[in-house]
Amino acid sequence: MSTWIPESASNLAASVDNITLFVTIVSVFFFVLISAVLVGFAIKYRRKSEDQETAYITHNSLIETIWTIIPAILLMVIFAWGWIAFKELRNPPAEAIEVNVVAKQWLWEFEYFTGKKSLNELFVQQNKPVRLIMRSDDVIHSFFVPQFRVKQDILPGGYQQLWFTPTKVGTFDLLCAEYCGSGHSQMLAKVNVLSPEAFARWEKGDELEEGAVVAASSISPVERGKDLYSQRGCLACHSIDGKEVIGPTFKNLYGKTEILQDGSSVLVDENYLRESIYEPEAKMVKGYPPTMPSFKGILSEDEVTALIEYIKTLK
Amino acid sequence: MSTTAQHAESHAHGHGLGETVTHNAAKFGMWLFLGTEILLFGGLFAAYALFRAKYPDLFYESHKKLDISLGTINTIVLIFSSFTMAMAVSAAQKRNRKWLMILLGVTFICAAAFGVNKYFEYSAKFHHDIFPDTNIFFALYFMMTGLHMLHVFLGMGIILALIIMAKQGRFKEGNRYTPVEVGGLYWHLVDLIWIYLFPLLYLIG
Amino acid sequence: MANGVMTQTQYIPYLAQKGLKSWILTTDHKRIGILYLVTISFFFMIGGLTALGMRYELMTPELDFFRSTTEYNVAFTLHGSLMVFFFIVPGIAASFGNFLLPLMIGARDVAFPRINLLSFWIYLAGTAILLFALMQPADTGWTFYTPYSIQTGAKVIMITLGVFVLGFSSILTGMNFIVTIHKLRAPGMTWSRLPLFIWASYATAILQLLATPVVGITLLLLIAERAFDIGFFDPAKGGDPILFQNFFWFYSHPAVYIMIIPAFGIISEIIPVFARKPIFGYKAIAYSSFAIAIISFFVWMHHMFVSGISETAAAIFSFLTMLVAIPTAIKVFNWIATLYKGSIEFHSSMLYALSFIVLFTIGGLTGVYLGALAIDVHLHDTYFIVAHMHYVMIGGTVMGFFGGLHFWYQKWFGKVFNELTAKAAWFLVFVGFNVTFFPQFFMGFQGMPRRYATYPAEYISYHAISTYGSWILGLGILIMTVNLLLPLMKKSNYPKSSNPYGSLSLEWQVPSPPPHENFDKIPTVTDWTYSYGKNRSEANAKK
Amino acid sequence: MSTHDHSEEHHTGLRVYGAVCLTLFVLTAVTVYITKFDFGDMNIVVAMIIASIKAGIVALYFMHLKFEDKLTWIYALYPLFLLFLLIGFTIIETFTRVPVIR
Ligand code: HEA
Ligand code: HEA
Ligand code: HEC
Ligand code: CUA
Ligand SMILES: [Cu+2]
Repeated sequence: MSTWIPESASNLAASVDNITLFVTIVSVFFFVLISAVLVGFAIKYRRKSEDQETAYITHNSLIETIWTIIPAILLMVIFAWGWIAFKELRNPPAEAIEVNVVAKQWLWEFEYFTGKKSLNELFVQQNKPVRLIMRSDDVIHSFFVPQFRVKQDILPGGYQQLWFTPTKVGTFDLLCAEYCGSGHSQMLAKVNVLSPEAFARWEKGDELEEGAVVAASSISPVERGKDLYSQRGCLACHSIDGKEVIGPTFKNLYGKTEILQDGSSVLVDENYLRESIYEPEAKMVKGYPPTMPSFKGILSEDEVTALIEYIKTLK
Repeated sequence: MSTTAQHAESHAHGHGLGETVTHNAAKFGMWLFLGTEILLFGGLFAAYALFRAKYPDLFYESHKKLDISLGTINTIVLIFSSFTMAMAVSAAQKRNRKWLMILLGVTFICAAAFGVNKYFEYSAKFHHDIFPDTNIFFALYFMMTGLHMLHVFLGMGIILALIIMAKQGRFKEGNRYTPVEVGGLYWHLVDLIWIYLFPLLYLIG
Repeated sequence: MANGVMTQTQYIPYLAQKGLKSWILTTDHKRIGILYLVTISFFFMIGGLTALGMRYELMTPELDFFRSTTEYNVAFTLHGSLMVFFFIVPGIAASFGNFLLPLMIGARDVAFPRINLLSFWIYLAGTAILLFALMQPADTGWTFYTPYSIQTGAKVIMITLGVFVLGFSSILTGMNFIVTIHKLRAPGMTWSRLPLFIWASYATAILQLLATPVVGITLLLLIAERAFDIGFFDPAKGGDPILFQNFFWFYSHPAVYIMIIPAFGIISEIIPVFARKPIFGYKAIAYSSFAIAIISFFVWMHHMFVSGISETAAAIFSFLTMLVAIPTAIKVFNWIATLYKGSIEFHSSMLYALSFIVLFTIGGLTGVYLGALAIDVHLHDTYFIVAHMHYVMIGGTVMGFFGGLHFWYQKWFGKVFNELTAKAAWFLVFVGFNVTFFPQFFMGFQGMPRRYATYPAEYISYHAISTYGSWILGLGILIMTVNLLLPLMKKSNYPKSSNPYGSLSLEWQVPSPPPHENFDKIPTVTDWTYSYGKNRSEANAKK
Repeated sequence: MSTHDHSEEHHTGLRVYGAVCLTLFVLTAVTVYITKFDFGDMNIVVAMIIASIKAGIVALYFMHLKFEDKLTWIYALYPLFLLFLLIGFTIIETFTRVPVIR
């Protein structure tokens, strides 16, 4: 039933879906009842003549009591059920594996207990409960994976937690669900649910080097740069078609002369691009805020090269 | 069906309301408005409650920087002004124009004294580099007393208008002292809110 | 209730006086009602056009209509703030409320006509500030959530100030109405005879009076936060962003009932007239408005279930949210029961009223999804919310508003519109509305977050349908608007009768448009407002 | 309807108002004085009780609430109820939050 609810890929989805189904049944029942009676009355009692007889009925305590009590009972059931399922969502099991999450305008950083880090991509193991410990560096963001039926706002100045057990191998969208500024709709990331074997390999750092799922060697640097551009969240701040987003556009960037904050100018070449990615604050472009995070330790030299190759193609 | 005319009052000025109705309506309207004032300050009281519960030590340490004697004097001044205002309403009821003006005048002076006092308090704070962004306590202090001060100013305007109206002889016969009573209600509220602000800000034991 | 048309010795309609001054300095509640009607309709149009722009943008996943995501964000901020603060909150309460309240209770004006004019001016001042703020529009969303609203480079202070000023207008109107209803009812207009629109206005007035000051102080604190850095809502300074949300929703939840209860009132007036039946369960409808007005103060945290509030608080507020659905359910059932054994005429206003019942039920039932904790976790801040709120606000309030416009049209203006065109417009509005917003429920279930200028491509078909729907809806509204404006410009289209639908309530017992002083003599009410068909049934009983 | 004999008008005079004023002065002195003693958590409670007594006196006598009808009472008390609600629920919410253990 894909138009109706997204596929369920966590242990929590079933209980949320059950109560959703119940509420849907109740709602459809009442909606159909109300519409049918309304349309029925409208047809049956439509005015056929000006002096049509009407009944003088002002109230009926019995029926009024009935239609107060029945919805009241149903609503209490919905409340209780919703709460029970909510308790489950709120209380992680003790054995859950912890992952630190940092949300900032407009990207996601993940840090695993092994010390590994990844950006805009979360790696979790199938059927192993994870507990995310989340903080925000700036404004409120919200961690949302529709297929897991989980969502939690992340407030600055403290930690929020969220847990789930992924049940299906695959890649799922992670969306920022709390409005956080101009990059809000691009604050997307992926959740990669790996089978235990693949996860072990990823942990060891074999094959899946530095978090990349795509095997690096098989594609050209430009294509790889293009992937990185969207995976690493550059697209949140840099357009490739000349539009101003948060940072300067990449279109026609390579080879042009950039005016810096201190008034000096610099030619955009490979070295400048590399420096801009690793140390954005070193040379600030005039007229932009210092919002770009440093990608040192996140992007490997290879990846930066790929990005630069990609940027060079954008004319 | 039957449509009889409304009784004697309908001829009167305005849109045909008797003065009693107007008087009661105005008073009732003012009470409703006072309710909104309570909730306007309510946000600040709620913030106060929350932050005080969160940071008791900060509140205790910061409040020491407030001048209790100035606060006490202001409390006394404001209570006294409430008293003279109540007396003024009573004078208006008795159509005693002279006393009405005197009492309103005293109320006004008290209000002004309160303002002057507050001015010294604020400037002393600024002098010691205490501003609304110093910490949450002082943010609350400035927001609460500042909003209250705004109400004092508004109240002073109302009292001044009442004095002028009294001078013009507007509160002579009938129920026409309504403005005095309604203005008085407003002024008492200003006092009432201060009664809470004083211990909350100055007297944190 | 006075059945016969009242004799008006010197009938001078309230519209007779001409000239700008006679409008902007008027203390006549009917004219003030018109002033509100015109301004809120204007803002509805502007807000609607912004929405059309947003929908156009969302037709494809990429950015194509707006130049940047920020522009889109500004657009929905503007759309939300205009629609909520400038159109729907003052909306029916201020326009129809002002016009009808004294007429319906048999008074010459509201209790404080000059304060009434003052509220309108304050409203205008608020709109002026807003228009000024448009030069540097904010991009915070209509909810102004901190700390984003503190940190954004956009100028938030101006728009906040505009909304703050508007609040006073709301407060004064609420105060005025409560006093009027208490003190100025005509002799014999007892509480149990009062038209339900008046009951609804009273319940709304309570909310306006007592909820608005809290948003007032909240916005003031936000301004102070930006201007003086006071740090109440800023975690970096020991503040609490959730406190802002608490304050904001303490007002804004009751505000959604400020929006809907007057529409309930209109529906309760239209249905009995066109069904020629007494309203079913009068007392239940009247009291349930009050129940809603009271309970709605206790449910605000249901907007914050995933914002990091405690589980205890979430449970309490989910429970209370369920409670508020009960009085609403009562009303829906009562309206339908009123149709039973009636004689139903499908006047355009009745069509709006009937579609109100259907659409509001959808909106309300989806509200129950959101009130249930576990479901809200999945649906919060998705298009499901967008669909829910438009179903209650357009399917509910706007349908009620349009119904009221068609029902009291000749009372306001002394003209009649083309009924056939009105029905055609209704059809387009009804269809267009559903096509626009029904797909959004599915989109929300699928996980499409709200406030997204661009979106993952998988949602494209829902978005495209929704955009086409908005065009149908816009066309319907356009036709309706033209249909209602045309008669005003002509020197014809006068109504044949001053009480064409055979209504029993007081405002229809005076000529249309009403005379300047409303009533020659203040009437004495002797019967219930809704005793439709009573005489006949009494006669039948005797037989 | 004559304008003078209706029940709303109460000629409360100098004696009552004077007594009220003095009581308020005394209570002010008391609140300031008792800050010298430490009742622990009860400090704020005691201070608020005294403030409420003072506020009550102001409302009842200066503002004539004592002589007002039920309706005015309702609208004087309902905002207070809402205020408690706002404060109460906000506090409950904040202090039932479970800290995230890292
Ligand atoms: C006119 C405005 C209006 C009205 C009347 C309502 C009515 C209701 N709303 Fe809605 N709501 C909004 C406007 C409105 N809402 C807006 C604007 C938002 C979004 C704000 C934002 O974030 O921007 C919102 C958001 C919103 C949320 C927050 C969602 C989120 O952000 O996560 C919730 C959660 O509980 C909610 C619940 C409800 C409920 C339970 C009702 C109830 O009152 C509905 C009661 C009615 C019925 C239930 C139907 C009739 C009853 C029957 C037919 C009986 C049978 C029924 C049963 C047995 C179930 N609403
Ligand atoms: C009263 C309240 C109200 C009303 C009436 C509307 C009306 C409409 N709304 Fe809006 N809406 C809100 C209140 C309202 N909205 C709020 C509070 C938000 C949340 C904002 C936020 O997140 O901060 C929101 C958000 C919102 C969104 C989500 C934005 C996002 O989250 O990214 C969308 C998207 O589809 C939308 C669409 C529409 C549409 C198509 C209409 C249509 O019904 C509009 C119909 C009107 C017209 C079409 C104009 C009149 C017609 C003419 C002038 C004729 C000319 C037209 C033609 C020839 C076609 N609205
Ligand atoms: C949070 C927003 C943001 C993100 C994400 C971001 N940038 Fe930037 N970037 C900026 C801003 C703002 C500037 C301009 C100020 C400066 O020079 O630091 C900038 C400048 C640059 C420049 C210099 C441009 C010029 O005109 O000289 C390059 C190159 C660059 N970024 C590359 C990247 C790459 C590659 C990524 C992704 C791996 C990325 N950025 C991600 C915000 C961002
Ligand atoms: Cu981060 Cu939206
Ligand atoms: Cu709500």
